[in-house]
Amino acid sequence: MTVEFRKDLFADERDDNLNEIGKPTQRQDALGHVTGRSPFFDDHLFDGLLHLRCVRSPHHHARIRSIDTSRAERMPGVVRIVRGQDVPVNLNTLLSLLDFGRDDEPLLSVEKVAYKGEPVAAVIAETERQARDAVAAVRVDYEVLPHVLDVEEALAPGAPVVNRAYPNNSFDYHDKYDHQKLRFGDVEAAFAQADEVVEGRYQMSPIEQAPTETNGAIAAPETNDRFVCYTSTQALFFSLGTAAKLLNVASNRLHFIGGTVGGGFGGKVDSLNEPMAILGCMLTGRPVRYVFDREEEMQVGAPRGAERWYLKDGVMRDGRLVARKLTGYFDSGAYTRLSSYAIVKCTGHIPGPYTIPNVHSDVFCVFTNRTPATAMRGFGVTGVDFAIECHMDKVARAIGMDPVEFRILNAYRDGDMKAHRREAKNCALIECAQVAAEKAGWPIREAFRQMSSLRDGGGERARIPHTVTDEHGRIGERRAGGTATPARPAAPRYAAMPPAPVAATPPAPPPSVSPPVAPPPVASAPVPPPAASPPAASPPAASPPAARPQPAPPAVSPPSAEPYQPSQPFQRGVHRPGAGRFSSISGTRRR
Amino acid sequence: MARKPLQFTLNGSDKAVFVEDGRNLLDTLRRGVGDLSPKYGCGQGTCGCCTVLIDGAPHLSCLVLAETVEGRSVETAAGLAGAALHPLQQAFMDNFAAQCGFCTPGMLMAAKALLDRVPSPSREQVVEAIGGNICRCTGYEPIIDAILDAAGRSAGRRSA
Amino acid sequence: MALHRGRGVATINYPIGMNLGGDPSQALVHSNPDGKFMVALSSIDLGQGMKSVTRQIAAETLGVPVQDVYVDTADSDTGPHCMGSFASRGTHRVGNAVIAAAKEARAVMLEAAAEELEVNAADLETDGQGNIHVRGAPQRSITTGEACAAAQFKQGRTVSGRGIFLIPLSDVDPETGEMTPVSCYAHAAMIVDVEVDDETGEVRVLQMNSAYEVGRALNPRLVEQQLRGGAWMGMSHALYETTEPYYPDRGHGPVDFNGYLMPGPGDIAPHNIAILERPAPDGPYGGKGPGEMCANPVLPAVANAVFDAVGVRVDELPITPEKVLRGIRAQGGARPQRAG
Amino acid sequence: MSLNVSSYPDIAEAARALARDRAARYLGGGTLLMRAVNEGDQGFSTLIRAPRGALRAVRGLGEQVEIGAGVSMAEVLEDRSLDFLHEAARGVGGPAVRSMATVGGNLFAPSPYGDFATALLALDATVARVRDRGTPIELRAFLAERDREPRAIVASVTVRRPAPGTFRFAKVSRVKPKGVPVLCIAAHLPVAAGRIAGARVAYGAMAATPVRVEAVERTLEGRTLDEAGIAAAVAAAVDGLDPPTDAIASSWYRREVAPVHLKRLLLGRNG
Repeated sequence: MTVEFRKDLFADERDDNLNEIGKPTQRQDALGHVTGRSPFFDDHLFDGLLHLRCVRSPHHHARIRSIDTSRAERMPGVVRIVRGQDVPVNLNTLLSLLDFGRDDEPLLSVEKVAYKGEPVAAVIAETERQARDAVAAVRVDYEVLPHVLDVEEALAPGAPVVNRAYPNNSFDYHDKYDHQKLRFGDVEAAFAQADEVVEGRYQMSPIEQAPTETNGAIAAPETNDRFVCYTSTQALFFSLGTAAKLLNVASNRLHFIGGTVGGGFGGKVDSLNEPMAILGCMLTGRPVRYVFDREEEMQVGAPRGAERWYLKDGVMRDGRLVARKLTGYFDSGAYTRLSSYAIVKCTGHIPGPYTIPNVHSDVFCVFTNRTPATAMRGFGVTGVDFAIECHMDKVARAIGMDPVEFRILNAYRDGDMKAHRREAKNCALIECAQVAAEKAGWPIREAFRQMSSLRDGGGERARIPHTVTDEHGRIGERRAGGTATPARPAAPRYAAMPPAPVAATPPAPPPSVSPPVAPPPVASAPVPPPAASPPAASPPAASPPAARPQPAPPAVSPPSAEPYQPSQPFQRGVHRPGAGRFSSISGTRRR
Repeated sequence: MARKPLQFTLNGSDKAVFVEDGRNLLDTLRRGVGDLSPKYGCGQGTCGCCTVLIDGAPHLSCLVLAETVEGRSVETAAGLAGAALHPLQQAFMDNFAAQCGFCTPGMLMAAKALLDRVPSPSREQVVEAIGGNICRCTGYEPIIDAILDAAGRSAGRRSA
Repeated sequence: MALHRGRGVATINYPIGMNLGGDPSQALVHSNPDGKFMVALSSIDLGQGMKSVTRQIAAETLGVPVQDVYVDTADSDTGPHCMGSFASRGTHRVGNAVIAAAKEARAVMLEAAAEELEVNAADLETDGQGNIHVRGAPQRSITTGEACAAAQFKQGRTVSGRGIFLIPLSDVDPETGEMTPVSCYAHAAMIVDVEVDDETGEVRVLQMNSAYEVGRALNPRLVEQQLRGGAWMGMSHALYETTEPYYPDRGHGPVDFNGYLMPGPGDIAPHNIAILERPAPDGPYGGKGPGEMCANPVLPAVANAVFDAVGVRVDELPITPEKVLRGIRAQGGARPQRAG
Repeated sequence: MSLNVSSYPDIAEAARALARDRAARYLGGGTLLMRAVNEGDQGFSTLIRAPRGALRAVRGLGEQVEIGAGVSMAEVLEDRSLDFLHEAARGVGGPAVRSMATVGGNLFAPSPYGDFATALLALDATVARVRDRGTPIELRAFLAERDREPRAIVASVTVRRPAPGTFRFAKVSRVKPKGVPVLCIAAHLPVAAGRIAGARVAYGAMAATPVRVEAVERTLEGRTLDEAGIAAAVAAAVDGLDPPTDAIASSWYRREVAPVHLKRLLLGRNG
């Protein structure tokens, strides 16, 4: 067990003589931790504290015919039964704070349940035991519905509809597609010219964040008609805004206190406990505690969702990756939570830390009848990195190249163009590979020990290849600065769209021309840079940003009655004008 | 609901409290007498966050029926420090063995149970002693180092 | 029975912060009349060290000793808005907000000192030990406490500052995926050695050798905590963890820490870490955020090491003994990929 | 159902009270029952307590040793006369669980738990229940009816004291040092004139309760502990068994590796 600081690397980019930065200062919270006095949310005592427990679905998918709470209401210690009808705004999606996606999830379900463990009612009682006893006495009459648990089955025609807000069991991207696209160059042409093409399928399992402290909140009436909420949240204003929206109260009537949390790892963003505890507090006028037990934390609390990946790489015998194509399915479970955003982050990460001239990906956010997925350490990236790095190993072996040298050869460098069309800066992958190999005694050849993130990037590698058009030539239209009007005139998001170094208007060179598959030249790699590229008709890659055309907003697609077809333009997206970002922070209904 | 009076010693001082039937020791310590240092991590006996010493032996307070500690001595992390920190507490700080800090009180008590019995444990004995305590942050290594470090300091003190 | 050793590598990068931007964080800094500072945040410390790293950032920027600063996290009445502690955004986003707030407070403190010393504030500098003196003339000096007291009681100035850090929200092109994701990336390379039992499929991690590039290590011990614990979690994800052992079948899901498997203190492997620091141009003092990326390279590195050991590709996580054993059976025995 | 706790002056009265009330459970070490209480188990409404003192004795009876049901795993580990059971006792939880978990309680532990009961099974244990005034029954019979009649109070367990080196125990678990078993194996292998005579082999986590595996025992009879001698036993390792699938391992995996671990145990190559 050793830790060494390689101060010799990138030394000229650092001033190592600061007063406090870089010092091994003791943690501000260490003394509280070792004396057991750090104030976690549950370390606040209230007289007359009530305890809330939820009645949960035993089925993957079912319609709620009726809920009989009469016996539970009469049980000792029971103060209040809470139903979906008691929730002022009983429909939300976590990312409505970013105006991302449609409200699709109730706090307490009223009509149907879409996963095992979904809450349909809550009991508030004097003791936790009494709450558990009363929960056991609630009778729910369910009509069991067919369910779907596999992402690809969920996308097949005729699959049960999991989430009514998304009738195809897939999130709508840009109100237009049922997946997020990434298109860079022409992977098919590159595969045709590659020496080897390697394919693979990868499956990431659902993973529990498993903080030792479970999710929970305690809410209590405060003076001046306000409510204080002690919470385990990882995102105080996220939870405050979500509670304000669901409960339809002004945000400044809520006083959230947290900040000392027993681990989160992404599992404490969903803000399920806070609104429920505050609602209980509103309904009873007393302090209410709503804490997941460990079983709830593991099976009802949202995990990192499963992901399925299909990868296809084209590679030359000298080790240069020339194309990478990915299709990904994120298992979002029954509701959206954060998977939809994870996919955008994932798309910005593809194809991993490598410079590949042709990249193509379609990533789907799929709804299935399982526990909704949420964030976890490595959000949106852990799964695809597992797929990419296992695949890198297979590709290296397929061409008989050392896996470390293979990675160094293809690593992105300062000045390279990434698939999302932004220049790579501040790179350090090559140096990490070199140092790790050195530590492990993994021999790599001198040429690869000499490579650097700071050298041999940019130039040809900074070029944006001509990108093949999708169905209906949509990209071509856009490049032509077409006449399409914004799909979302009111949306402020396009205003933030920076000048984009996208390929310019001229028609594509014929597929026979080499540029689409031009591999990234690497000075120390035994390959000459591709001759005579870019061709006359190719994009003015090096032109200054000012010269680059603004992309027009996406075209509005004509409605279509076609049945569901993956990677066909998505026709059923609903446009919701006037939804201001962060509007839910004010706690007012957005629609 | 039936309630029973309960008297026991907590970190050396007498406590008297009423507990309802079925109440476990963890709840009684936290909500009954206000010692918040033992933590609820599972209520199943699988995480160790609620570890306390009863008559010197490590117990999971979530699995102890409160009334069974009548007249007995209970020690928690809140009672570890006197005028100065306990060597274990100091070693946990010096070795950066706490991150979120939620498992720390239970870890400290599991470690104290070991050092009270085996002042100079082997690494294997330390691993065994914290085998029932889950830590999600540290990867355990700094905790093991801290306990061995604390044992070393105590040994130093004894020989001095 | 035979034990086979194998070695696998993975290299990764990791985007810092919510990747489309639009995720602001604010900070407020103010001093007591004796020059002791408070930083008010609504950001969360989940163990990653938010309170501690922002404390060092504030002290560095203010030019005072770290013990003159305390950070209060997460009271919505006093801490200004922050998106939260996720997506490795804490150090980067909140750190930058704290720098902005601390700069503003420092400027007022120096103006107050300048008035007391009857010099131009631009000629003053701090020594980081609680003193403010005229550049080049250390004897013309005033303590930060005296300066803040003068500001409060004589000059009627508030030694305080407000800070916000916001990367504007980026659009995403529906067709090409063109976007402006994040402003900086952390990097890592991981080499894992394993031993595989070809009769039981059991995999034991023997050692990990890694290099992590974290921008600037603002506090080396906190960085070490993240990397050590994170790599352990990566090993756990690779070999043990799942809420659905027979996914997509929902059956047999664990409900406690006995059924939800994670490596115990008896399963940990030596991990030799090298930390590289290439400062992020827009990071606080170059800091990035090591918290999330540290687990990622371990998963594929373990999978690749298992293949190297016995020639079995387990492309579905977690890599359980059962999956390894089924693979060995399917190919009629272990097929070590390297001699020895 | 709200919960009541009734305390009785002695174990016999507690047993009578338990027999009277189907909704009552006897509280021993608490590691199983208190978890059920915490989780709001609606299957019982009364906890019955009695002083454990009478149940905490360990008495040597010549070839046999009687262990009180109230003896904790920690107490087993501190008792040199029970050294042959130390490895099995160490397999139960962590130190905190071991200072609570009792010998009697382990007999009720559902699969995959019950390492200690597995060891007892291979030692021809008999179980004395309070209510039958100490008339012991075989542990196998006790386990067979356990889940139908969970309300017995066990007074003590009596086992053969194995000759030095004739008792072996192996626990296979994924998490160390504390882990739920994929399976565990206990083997008592008395040797007469260099040949195994009266072999006893039991598995834990290979069925709903710990089980003896006669097929293995028969094939070991009269054999020697070497590759050739144990081949037939290994071949019969899982005859007639249908192991459970749970979060730890699948039935398939348990069947596949049981013979491997049995072989290693018999050849002394485990751990």
